[in-house]
Amino acid sequence: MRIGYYPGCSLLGSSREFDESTRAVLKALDVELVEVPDWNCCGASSAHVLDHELSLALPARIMALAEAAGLDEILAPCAACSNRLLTARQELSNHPEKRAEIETAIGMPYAGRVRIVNVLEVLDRLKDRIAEKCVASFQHSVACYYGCLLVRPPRVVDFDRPEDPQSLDRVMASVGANPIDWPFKTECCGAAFSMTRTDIVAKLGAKILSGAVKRGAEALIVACPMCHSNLDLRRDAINAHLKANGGQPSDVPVLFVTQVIGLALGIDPKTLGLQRHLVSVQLPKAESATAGTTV
Amino acid sequence: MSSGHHIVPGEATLIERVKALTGVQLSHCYQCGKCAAGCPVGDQMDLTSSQIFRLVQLGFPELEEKALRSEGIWLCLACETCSTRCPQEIEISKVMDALRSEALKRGLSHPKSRDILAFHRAFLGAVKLAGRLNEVGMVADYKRRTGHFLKDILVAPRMFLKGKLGLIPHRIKDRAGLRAIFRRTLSKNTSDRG
Amino acid sequence: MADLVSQAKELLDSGAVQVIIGYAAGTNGTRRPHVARSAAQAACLVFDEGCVQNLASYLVKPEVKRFGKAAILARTATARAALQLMAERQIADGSVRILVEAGDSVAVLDSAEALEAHLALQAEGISAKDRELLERLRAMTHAERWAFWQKELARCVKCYACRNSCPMCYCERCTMDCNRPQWVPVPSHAVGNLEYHTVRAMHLAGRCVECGECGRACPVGIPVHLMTFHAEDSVRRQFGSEAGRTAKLDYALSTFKPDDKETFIR
Amino acid sequence: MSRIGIFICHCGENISATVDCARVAEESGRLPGVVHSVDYKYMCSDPGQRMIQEAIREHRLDGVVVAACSPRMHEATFRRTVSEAGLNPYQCEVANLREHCSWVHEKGESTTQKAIDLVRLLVEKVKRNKPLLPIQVPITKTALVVGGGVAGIQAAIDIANAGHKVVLVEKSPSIGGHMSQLSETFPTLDCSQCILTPRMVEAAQHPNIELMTYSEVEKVEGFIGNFKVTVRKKARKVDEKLCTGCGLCTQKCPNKKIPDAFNEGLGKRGAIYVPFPQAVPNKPVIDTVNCTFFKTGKCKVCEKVCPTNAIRFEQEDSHVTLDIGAIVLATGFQLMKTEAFPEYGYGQHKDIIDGMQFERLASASGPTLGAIQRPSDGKEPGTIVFIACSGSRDRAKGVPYCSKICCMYTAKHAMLYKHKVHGGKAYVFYMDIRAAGKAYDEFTRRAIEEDEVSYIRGRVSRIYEEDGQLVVKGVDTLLGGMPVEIKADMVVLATAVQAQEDSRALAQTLHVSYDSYGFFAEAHPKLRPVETNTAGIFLAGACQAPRDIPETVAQASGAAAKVAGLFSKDELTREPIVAVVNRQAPPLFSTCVGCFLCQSACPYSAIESEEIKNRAGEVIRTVARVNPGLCQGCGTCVATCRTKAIDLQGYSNEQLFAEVMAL
Amino acid sequence: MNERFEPKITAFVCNWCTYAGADLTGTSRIKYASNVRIIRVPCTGRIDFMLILKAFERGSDGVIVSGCHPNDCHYTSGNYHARRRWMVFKEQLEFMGVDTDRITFSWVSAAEGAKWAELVNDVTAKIRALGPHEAFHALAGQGIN
Repeated sequence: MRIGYYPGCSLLGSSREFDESTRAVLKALDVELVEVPDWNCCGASSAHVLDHELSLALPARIMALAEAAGLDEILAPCAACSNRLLTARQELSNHPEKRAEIETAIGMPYAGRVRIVNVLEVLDRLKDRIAEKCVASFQHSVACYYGCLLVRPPRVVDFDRPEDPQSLDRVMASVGANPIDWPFKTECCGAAFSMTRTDIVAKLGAKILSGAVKRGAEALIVACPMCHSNLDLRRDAINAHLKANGGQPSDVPVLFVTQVIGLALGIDPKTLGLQRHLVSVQLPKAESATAGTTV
Repeated sequence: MSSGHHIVPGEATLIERVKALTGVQLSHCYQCGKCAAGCPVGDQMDLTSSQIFRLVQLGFPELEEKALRSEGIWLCLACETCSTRCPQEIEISKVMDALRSEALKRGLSHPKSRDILAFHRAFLGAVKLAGRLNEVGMVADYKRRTGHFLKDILVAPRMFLKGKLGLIPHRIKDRAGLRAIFRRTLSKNTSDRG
Repeated sequence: MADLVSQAKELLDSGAVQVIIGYAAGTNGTRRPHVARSAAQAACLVFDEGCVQNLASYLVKPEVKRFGKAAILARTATARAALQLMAERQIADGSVRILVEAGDSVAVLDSAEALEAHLALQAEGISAKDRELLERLRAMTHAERWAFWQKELARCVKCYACRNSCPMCYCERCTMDCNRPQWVPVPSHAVGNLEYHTVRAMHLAGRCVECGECGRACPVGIPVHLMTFHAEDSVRRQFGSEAGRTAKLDYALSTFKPDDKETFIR
Repeated sequence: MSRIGIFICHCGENISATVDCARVAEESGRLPGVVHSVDYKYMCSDPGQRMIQEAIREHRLDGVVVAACSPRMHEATFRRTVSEAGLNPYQCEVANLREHCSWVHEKGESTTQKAIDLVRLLVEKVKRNKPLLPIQVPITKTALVVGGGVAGIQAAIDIANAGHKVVLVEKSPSIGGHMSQLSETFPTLDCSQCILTPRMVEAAQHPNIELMTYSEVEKVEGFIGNFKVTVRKKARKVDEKLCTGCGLCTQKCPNKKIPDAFNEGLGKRGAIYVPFPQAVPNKPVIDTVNCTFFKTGKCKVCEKVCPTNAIRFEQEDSHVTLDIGAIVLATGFQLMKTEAFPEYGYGQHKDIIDGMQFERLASASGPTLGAIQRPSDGKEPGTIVFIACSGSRDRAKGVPYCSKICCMYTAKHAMLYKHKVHGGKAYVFYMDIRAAGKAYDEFTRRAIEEDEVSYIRGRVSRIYEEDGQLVVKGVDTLLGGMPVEIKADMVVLATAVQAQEDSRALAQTLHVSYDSYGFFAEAHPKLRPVETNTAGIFLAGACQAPRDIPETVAQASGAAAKVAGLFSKDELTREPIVAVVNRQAPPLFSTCVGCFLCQSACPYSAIESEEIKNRAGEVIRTVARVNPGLCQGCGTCVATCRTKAIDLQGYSNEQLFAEVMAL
Repeated sequence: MNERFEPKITAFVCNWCTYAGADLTGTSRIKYASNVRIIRVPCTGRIDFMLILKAFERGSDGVIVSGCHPNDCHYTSGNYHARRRWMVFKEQLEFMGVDTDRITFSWVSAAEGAKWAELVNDVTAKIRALGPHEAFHALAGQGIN
């Protein structure tokens, strides 16, 4: 299996472990990743705030490059990226006249052929292969946290169901984990406000974190760099908020879905970049895992 | 140049302009408030989405201005919770985007939006420069723009140790082409300022 | 076509059919219709380029029906006619074997389904010459077309050869013969001729299988087939349906779409 | 040679002011076949009409043209006039000299000339008019009522009381419908069972009503006054005649774990069961899907305990064909399921229920005997939230319309809760309070003012479970869209009223039209609200649109009145303006060639095929035949027919041709 | 002396919409050209295209065919069938060189009394401008070949 790959900026920086683990896992599952040549930033959470056209043009360039490289499918692990790419893709296919404009803007042809897939879709496809290659089942209670951008807006992303999605839970179950039933799977974590309104991020993060811990989660599993940095990098702020509001600070780690799969496939933690988390990844012994599951 | 985006203020009411920009018809909003009810930052907003829409619906200039001056439009996280649940299928975050750019055009954006704007401009600035986002550069720029020099002073070093902060910006080859894209799209009156 | 005769004999001997409607050699290289009811009569059957006549009109003639199950040598138009006749309940599905060219033998199609499948692969049948003629006429001004047809129709003697040669004109009592009221005057007459040919075209709109038999049959050489071709084409263009493509009744003029063209109505 | 009489009316001065009536009369008098031509001040007056009748007798007229006002005004009048004089009414035509001539043109030659022309056209037409007899269609005076809810029961009783036979078909084992599930009814809070049960019994015991419960309409053929309806009687697996309804079998059935549909899944029932204690008929049915015997071949406890040996495991579905004159559709509605609400947990939370489930909780005969207990743990909810417009006025959920009854029953629910749970807190999220109806608004105000139910204007965005409670994230738009979060023990969704699952299928079986939501369409939104576009089929209740009980009952009586009206005569008389396929002498028999292109053109599927046989009974030819009962006389088939084999009485080819040739 | 040409207009109208609409024109006393002669049919679906040809043969210079607006047909779909027939008939006449400007198809509802007057006036003016339908009338004159 051969598939286009668009890591996106944060996978080069703050979330490089997502990149590392994705590459490692897909390699282990015999999937060849072809990086989109000379790819650019998709504009993520900023472009659309300031300029609509730009928020179309940046993704368009990426997809145009992929088409030129003969790719018909791009894996964009970053939920923010895949969401922006999908949004642009849909608007351009619905409005041919816009497509022409954008083609001139990016100075290259864009046919709108290439499909965008997120990491869960790919893993879901591979779950049989994962099951057979699984060497160390991940027996822990996990809170699958999807965030906003994977499942919303449904009319654009058309992936899983908008409330209480299931795909990540399925993937986790396939490696022996015990996904808990909890209500904040798609609650927003504050996304782009990580830098500007840390207070808000702390508040929202606190709700999500405590919600998961309360229901016995030993780890939060994410598939989005923004979710990860808000729940991992911003943990101090979150814990501070929890303390201030009579909640329990927590050191429950946040893992990327690919890291968990990696562990299950027996890839060593370093390759998966587990050491890069600010909240160190320590999990209770597997057998005690089931104990923690009862809500 | 881009369609729809260059409507001279005063030429049409805000509700008409929103329609032109996004294709969304705000008259469809019947003020059930479901958007505000589910909004993760609803309790932080000076004006919630449904109130903002109400202000726009009536088409009175002073009310439109009130909406554009609100902090609410800047607090919207574009998390799409509202549009996913809206019984009238209104694409709310699209409208918020439109209102923000209108606020910028008319120089009405809320003072508190300064940091947020600074962030977005720093972000795009960095992208315009290198083609990809270099977080360190971006953050530095953001600090310059906002003066929050001490912010994240605690997180940054740890991130660096964890190898999460690449100091050398990632440059793409066709930077000229990319700048061209910015030139051709970005509306003069928004992020080129400041 | 080597195997034709043996295949024909086989069909007759096996009792699969009682009569084969086909072609035989006529005088000086022409081909004439030939009805074979025995292996012996089948011996002189031919099926080649010369066999252009649409024999489908024989399928509905009582005197032919009397013989029993029939097989018929068919070009595309003939096959379309057979299918349209089934749609209009004039012949029953399965009651007729359609023999179509297949290499140097004939394939035997014995069901509407098989016929539909076969026709799906056949292009629509107007000859280049006729197409060119049509285009020329359409390019004319009203006045020119009026003049053209007036000149042509002035020769019409109302012999009804066009009507009788048409496989889709199977009514026992044609409107033309209807006298209460006498819609169209019996004698050849300027208005009458225009009316007759308009009626014929309108009655074939959505039903014409484009064989052009009427044109060939006209003793005074009026291109009468162009009128029905145009009518059929008008239906094809405006409603997307075509005569003789399915055995299900799909007659453009006895159905409608709420969003049919409305622009010409004020 | 015809003998036509012409009568020119001045209409006071309305016509004569611009038309020279005398000259019209004089010139028309010279037309071939015209033997009498006069003008007069008021043709529609008694003397005017008498003048026509005398002329008919005196001049032995065989055709009459009255030139007066629009035929749409007085055609009927003058046709009656001529028929009283012994002429066939359809031998009279009316030329429109007023609306189409004198009123719209100036006085002058051209106007008079036009009048003369109009008369001439109709003279030529009337010469070809044929005497026509009104079509008499016999009526089978038995009505079919489909659906045994309050609408069907009411319609059946009213028709039966008018002295006509009624067959009442209900698909479930008992009549009663949704109303029998309700606890109390707004705005009076009287017990639903108490007012409905007597009606159910009345229907069951009425000599003119035949109950067919546990049965479904499968096929409908024919037309007004003459329907043939096939009904499938589903096998009860119980002999209704022998069964005394003692209930022993239902008590002894070992399998009592089956969710009870009547109690909306909140209670359990056995595999052999009577839906509810007051069921009519009070005879059990075996639910073969869950019955141990039908699953494993063992058990048969019911058979053993039955004192009258009424159990019939081998019983099969049976079909009955009925001759029916009129049909009343009263198939009711269904509520949107809580599964349809992702944001409220896809119906997975036990304590988020719909309105009908609350009715069962509040009902004295319900699973909790009227105690408000939440399904999950039977605790009495101290805080309860009601959400109006759940799925209604929600185009994202495919229901942009208002369900009409929710505002009222939600207020009722909140009241019932407050009355039963003292000190309990009740919140109602609403968008608007729609309480238009007698004593309705007072009722909702009472909920707010006296029972202190907290009404919050705003929708609820999300409900999730936390610490055994339900967190309801709503908003108060009256407080400027301020988010409101309520920790509730139970939530009741007033889910949308929708058309029955199978309404479209049923509509197609009956050839009645339906709207885009599957509700049956009335013939006219204002003036014909209980009729359908299909003659002889009527509507009652929520199968047409969301309705409350009073409206439903009123409409049911309305439909019944229509049926009674139809049944008041032995035959129904229709204008003979219908199409006919001609007949000819053998061997032709008809000029119809049986191509049936006309069939798909007919808007009323009135064209059938008819086989013409010879003495030996062999089919000589198959031709079209127009069913005069169904044909409405549009003539589309006539213009489609190539051989002119079909013609339209009253507007025949000969008549129209003659008119045109007289131009 | 040149007298103004008064065209002969024949109108085939359905009983339920246009005929009633024309009645309304009358009751509203709206004046219009007296050139039109109305032939009443139950539905536009009933109108045989031959009637239109015959009207021309009988010296009409213009023909109006009018019925119920789509969805308003008293017989639910007669007008839809008529509309299709007209689409083909019009194209056929054009192919034969007949001047189809002389046929006007329209929808006039029972409420559109004013529209009816307007329609008749427009058509009358238009046909007056076109002049007598010589081409066709000439044929009628020719008699038997």
